[in-house]
Amino acid sequence: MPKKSVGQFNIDFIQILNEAGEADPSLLPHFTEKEIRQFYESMVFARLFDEKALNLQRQGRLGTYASIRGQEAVQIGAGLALQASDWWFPAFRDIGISMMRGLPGKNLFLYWAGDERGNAIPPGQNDFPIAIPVGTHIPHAVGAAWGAKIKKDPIAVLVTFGDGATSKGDFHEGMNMAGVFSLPVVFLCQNNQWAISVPRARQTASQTLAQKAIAYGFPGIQVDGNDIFGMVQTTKEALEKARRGGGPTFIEAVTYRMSDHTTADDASRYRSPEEVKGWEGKDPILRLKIYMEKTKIWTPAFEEEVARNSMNRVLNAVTEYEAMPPVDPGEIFDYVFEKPTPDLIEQKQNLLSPPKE
Amino acid sequence: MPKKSVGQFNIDFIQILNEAGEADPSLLPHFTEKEIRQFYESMVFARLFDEKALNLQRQGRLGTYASIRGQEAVQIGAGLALQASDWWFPAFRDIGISMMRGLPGKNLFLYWAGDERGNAIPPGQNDFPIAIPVGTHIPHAVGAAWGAKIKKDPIAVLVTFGDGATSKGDFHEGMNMAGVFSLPVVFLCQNNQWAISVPRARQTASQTLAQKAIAYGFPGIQVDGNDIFGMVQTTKEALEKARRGGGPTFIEAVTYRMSDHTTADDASRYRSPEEVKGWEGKDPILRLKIYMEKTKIWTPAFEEEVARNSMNRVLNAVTEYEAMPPVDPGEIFDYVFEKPTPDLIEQKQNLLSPPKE
Amino acid sequence: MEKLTLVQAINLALSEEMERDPGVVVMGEDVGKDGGVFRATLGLLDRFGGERVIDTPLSETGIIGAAIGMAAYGLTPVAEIQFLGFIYSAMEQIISHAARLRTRTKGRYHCPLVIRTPYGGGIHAPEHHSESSEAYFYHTPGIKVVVPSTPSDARGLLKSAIRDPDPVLFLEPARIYRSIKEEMKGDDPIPLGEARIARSGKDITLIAWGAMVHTALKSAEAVKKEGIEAEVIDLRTLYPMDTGKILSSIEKTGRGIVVHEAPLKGGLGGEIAAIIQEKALLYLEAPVLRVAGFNTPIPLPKMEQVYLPSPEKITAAIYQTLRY
Amino acid sequence: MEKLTLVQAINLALSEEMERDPGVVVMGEDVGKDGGVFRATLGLLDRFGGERVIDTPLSETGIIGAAIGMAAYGLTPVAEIQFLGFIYSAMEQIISHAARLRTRTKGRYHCPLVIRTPYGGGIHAPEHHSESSEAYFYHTPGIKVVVPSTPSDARGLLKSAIRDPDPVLFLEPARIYRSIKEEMKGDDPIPLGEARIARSGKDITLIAWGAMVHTALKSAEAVKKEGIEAEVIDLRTLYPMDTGKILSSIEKTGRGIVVHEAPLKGGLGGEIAAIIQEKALLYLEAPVLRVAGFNTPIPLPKMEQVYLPSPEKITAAIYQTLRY
Ligand SMILES: Cc1ncc(C[n+]2csc(CCOP(=O)(O)OP(=O)(O)O)c2C)c(N)n1
Ligand SMILES: Cc1ncc(C[n+]2csc(CCOP(=O)(O)OP(=O)(O)O)c2C)c(N)n1
Ligand SMILES: [Mg+2]
Ligand SMILES: [Mg+2]
Repeated sequence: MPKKSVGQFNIDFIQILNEAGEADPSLLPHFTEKEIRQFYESMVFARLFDEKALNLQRQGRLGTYASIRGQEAVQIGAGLALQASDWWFPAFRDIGISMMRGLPGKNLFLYWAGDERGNAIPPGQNDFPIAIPVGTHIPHAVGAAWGAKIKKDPIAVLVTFGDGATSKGDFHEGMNMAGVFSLPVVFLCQNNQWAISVPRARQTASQTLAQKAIAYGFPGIQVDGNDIFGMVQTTKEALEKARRGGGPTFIEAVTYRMSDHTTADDASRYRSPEEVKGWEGKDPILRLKIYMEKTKIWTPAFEEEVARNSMNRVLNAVTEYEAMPPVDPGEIFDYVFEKPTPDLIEQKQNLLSPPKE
Repeated sequence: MPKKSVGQFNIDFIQILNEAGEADPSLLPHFTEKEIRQFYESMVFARLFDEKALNLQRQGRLGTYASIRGQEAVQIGAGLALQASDWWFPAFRDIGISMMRGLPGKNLFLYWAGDERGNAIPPGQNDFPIAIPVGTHIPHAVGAAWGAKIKKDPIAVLVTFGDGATSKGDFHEGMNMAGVFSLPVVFLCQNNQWAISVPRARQTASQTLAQKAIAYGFPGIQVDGNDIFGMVQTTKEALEKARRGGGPTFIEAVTYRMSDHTTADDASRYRSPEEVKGWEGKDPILRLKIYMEKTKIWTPAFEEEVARNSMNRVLNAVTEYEAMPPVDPGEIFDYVFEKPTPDLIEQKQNLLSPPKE
Repeated sequence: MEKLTLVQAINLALSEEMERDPGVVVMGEDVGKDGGVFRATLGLLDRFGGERVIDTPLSETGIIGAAIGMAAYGLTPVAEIQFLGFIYSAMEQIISHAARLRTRTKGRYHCPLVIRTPYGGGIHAPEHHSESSEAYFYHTPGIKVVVPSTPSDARGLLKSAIRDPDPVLFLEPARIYRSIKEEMKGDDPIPLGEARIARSGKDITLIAWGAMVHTALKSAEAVKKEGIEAEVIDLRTLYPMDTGKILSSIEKTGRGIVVHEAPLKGGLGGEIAAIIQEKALLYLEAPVLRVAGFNTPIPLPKMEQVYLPSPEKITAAIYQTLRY
Repeated sequence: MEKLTLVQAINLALSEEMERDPGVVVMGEDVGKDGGVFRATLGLLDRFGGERVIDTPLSETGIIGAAIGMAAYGLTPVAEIQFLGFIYSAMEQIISHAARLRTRTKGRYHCPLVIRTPYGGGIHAPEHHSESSEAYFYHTPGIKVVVPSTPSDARGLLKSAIRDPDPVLFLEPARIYRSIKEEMKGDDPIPLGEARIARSGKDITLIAWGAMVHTALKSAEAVKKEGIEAEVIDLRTLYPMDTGKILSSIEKTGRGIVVHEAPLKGGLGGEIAAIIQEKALLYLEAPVLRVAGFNTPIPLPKMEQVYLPSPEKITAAIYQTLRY
């Protein structure tokens, strides 16, 4: 056998709901009308919340903020697919999933206002705080999945990250370990085409990101990330497989960052308005609305109710956020270790009651 | 197009000279008799040198040493494929290539005796010193290739490393950059099945290592690493492609570490004698010898000459090594910076002429 | 000449050095089209092209690792790490390779690499964007560490860093990127390893670098009203350190305070105090004090000003020292 | 009870803790079948099985990163890094995550992770195998740093490290892994943060940790012949540091020398000298000296003894201090 093939691999792309709001009947799972309304409402809420955050930032009521506009289907889809007992490890552009997981909106505002209390995930919510150093949370998710496997907990772990994160060594080392130990973890890459100013094609030469899973010996799949049906379904299947002991899956969700990278960024410096415009037509909310119209699930009254409810929730979160008492400076020392070390006790004391001169 | 294939990939395996010493005529390039004799002689020399090093270590005349036994075809093949103007970035188990590149044997002994002078590559030899932190030299090779591309030097860069190294983030980040910038670099993985006590199957879940290249958008190929013809040919083609501006290639050479990991290791603790025995039949030198016998290139006189010449070279290297004057302790300070900083000058002075008491 | 901010001065130095030496290559995340997230590399892509101003993937290990290879190959890479807090994944490349290449090869190779990175607090940035971990690098043999505190120094020191044949970590105090404007004082490189007396005084020596120089100067102004003349030393280069200037100031004042943003424990304040007591114990009228960050991670913006040294904290330490 | 070497004591502590708590998991390169390259984990795989004694891929970032996730999930991973010189690629995971998880989440999560790793010179090892970079970790908020110098201490301190709810870097002086045998003194954990007086004396205080404790003791024996009584403090825990014991010794002796293998510049000697002069200046009869590695990478075996502190170097520093 002088020259022979020793490996053949294929990468699939899934799209259930296309840009025109048409669903492929051969792939469409049975979603109830109620479920579909929930998809819609959750996406609208995420968008309104996001817009509010941008607004607060402009008014100086919030610090730097990273918008999720355009990525609502990925995030709501993944959020819906997760079960409460699953664990989730977020990147920094993930408020959609955060809110599906039950994180109070106030926490999100606090965090982006530079207040660590925002990272204090409520008890019972199995989520990690946001990872700012890109991709570094991927091994954590792998470790938690490993923990679940060792403890025989029938849960799955989800980790979300961007296209940029796939270039980091942490991605590689985490993916590789997940493969070797066949861990119950789903890697969900939100390929929003940009890592700040670096376009996807400059991030890696691989045709798809999904094919990166081939390097680790487990399945990779590409999904239309603006298709809520495809997102819910693919993520759900992957999580179920993980819970069943079927090992890891890598999902590349093809989507687009409609906004600047963060409020500190100006995307017009590096990308064309045409490109952005092109993606507007692929909007995840719009296409679901068209589908709902076609299938008579959408009504103006429903839209109005969704808008009203969502806005109320958003405004409540703002109120709660702005009603937070200021942080106690002494807290700086309180969570470094379970028991503060002598030097921390001394520094805290000096801060709170400086030695009299 | 609801579900479609967006990527198909294939990984080939190449073997020209099989275990029985038979060459595949459809793949065999034209090698002259002289070339084939050189292949043989170089491999024998590498093996003798390696045996001598192990010997010296046992006698306490050398420090910890990492044997290349079993990997001669990979190393001699790669060494032959390189041109003098190419650059090479070695791992720590690479004395075969080192010697093909012209590194004096004395240097190798010095290095493994714990003397940094062994790392002082002679001027004109475009090779880096050995990388001990596994895989960390891979980005260096990528950077040198990048330098060559920027300077428009028509050279290629080779980097060699083990199967274990493929798990490190440095491998990933280096491979990815090479793909993005289409750099003239060849990644040669010596898959010798073990990373100390960790078997290949435990290192990564991917079926082949070659398929890891798919993640970076450039070709990966698997070669029988004990087949000198296949090694020479594959490496040569990849380097030529790189020199021509064709971008990177990843080569997985399937071979076996016949020895303990290093002289500090005892492989019998973790692998079976049967496994080792099985690989003895695949020996790269043996199979070339059979081929040469069959094709009448081998004669007892040739064998004797090879043995004598090689042993002389080895013994000369030992003599040169043992004749080296001791290192001057002052040198510790001489190469930290081009010009020593004041603290280094002070420390050197204190060492060489300590303040009188 | 027009007045420049610190970040503009860096931009100027980069373009001047790229002009001077075609081997100088700028690389990093978003340094090209975007001109860097702080605009330090603005305009360089247009001027010098994509082969010398390289937008890289998100890959700190890869950036530094590849830069080492480039440097050994004969180029002079100036690699940007977007924030000091993201350099840690490249520590192995820095500690085990960049800083050792010359030593390991007995001089056959060397590594003329500059790593530029914004550092320090006070910019209301998200987590991990306000680190001051200069002590890690000071402790690392084989790399120089430079921190400018004025636009002119930024330009002159960066030029020296780029011309230096060995690796240099060039820390840019993000907090004062735009807060000071200054006319450039000549366009010569400023030698590495020489501290600057930012303010003369006879009563106490304040030793600082980066943004803290300005904090120390404010405190010096404050105590001046009480007739106390504080000398302020701007170290400019942390390694090699200009201990000569530190010691002669201490010999004059008999009192010293080191100010830094990094956590107190294991910060450079300890090193400097140790050097002072070793070489000038008999001159000391009081212990050398350290005004530094707490032994905690730097908090998020809401609390960072509590954490960071302030003129008030320095002033309190001055009085404590004078009353000793 | 049978006498044990330091590495055997570590093995014992690991097995005792794994027995006590089914959540303790040992992971790293070659820790399973091979029992670790120094045999610290010998027999654990057979006894506790492959789910709790895990041979990992060659992946330091992955090992520490996954261990963080496991720890947050409720296990107690004891991760081995094969040599301290290979930990640097995991620095981001350690600095930005392990050490901050509790702070970042206001206590919602914490990270009961132990990182064990052999460190230090004197073992004739290849490049990068003889590092002493404890100062990087001392400077890092949120992680404790422990270094035993005797078999009994190794066992007792490792037990405490494993039971500690926060991350601990446990540095094992490879040079004395097998050179001392000792009967175990009870099987209780030894609290972190408490130094040990390894030898009492009234004339000068030598402060050391790890293998250097024994080097300091040798020097103390040497000067005893001249009637000099040196006190030797074995810090045992570097962070949190037992400054109380250091200061009361200095108040007694008036003289101090810190001994460490790491490069002088930016090493912990500076920190300790700074603390002493700050808190006990008026007791000091002479400057606190530092006997340390040079400001260079530690050389390969042929030269490492020139680089490392020796009894002779310490003795010379003792005389220098006494004659001050
Ligand atoms: C390790 C690291 N390097 C650099 C940065 C600065 N940075 C923040 S986000 C970002 C781009 C991330 O791109 P991607 O992963 O695609 O996520 P996206 O922003 O598109 O959601 C960069 C470079 C960082 N946070 N962490
Ligand atoms: C970063 C790093 N981690 C761990 C080690 C210790 N170590 C030395 S060689 C080795 C295994 C290397 O395996 P592989 O890459 O397959 O090379 P081989 O030894 O088989 O040639 C290990 C774990 C190291 N040198 N560097
Ligand atoms: Mg992105
Ligand atoms: Mg191997």
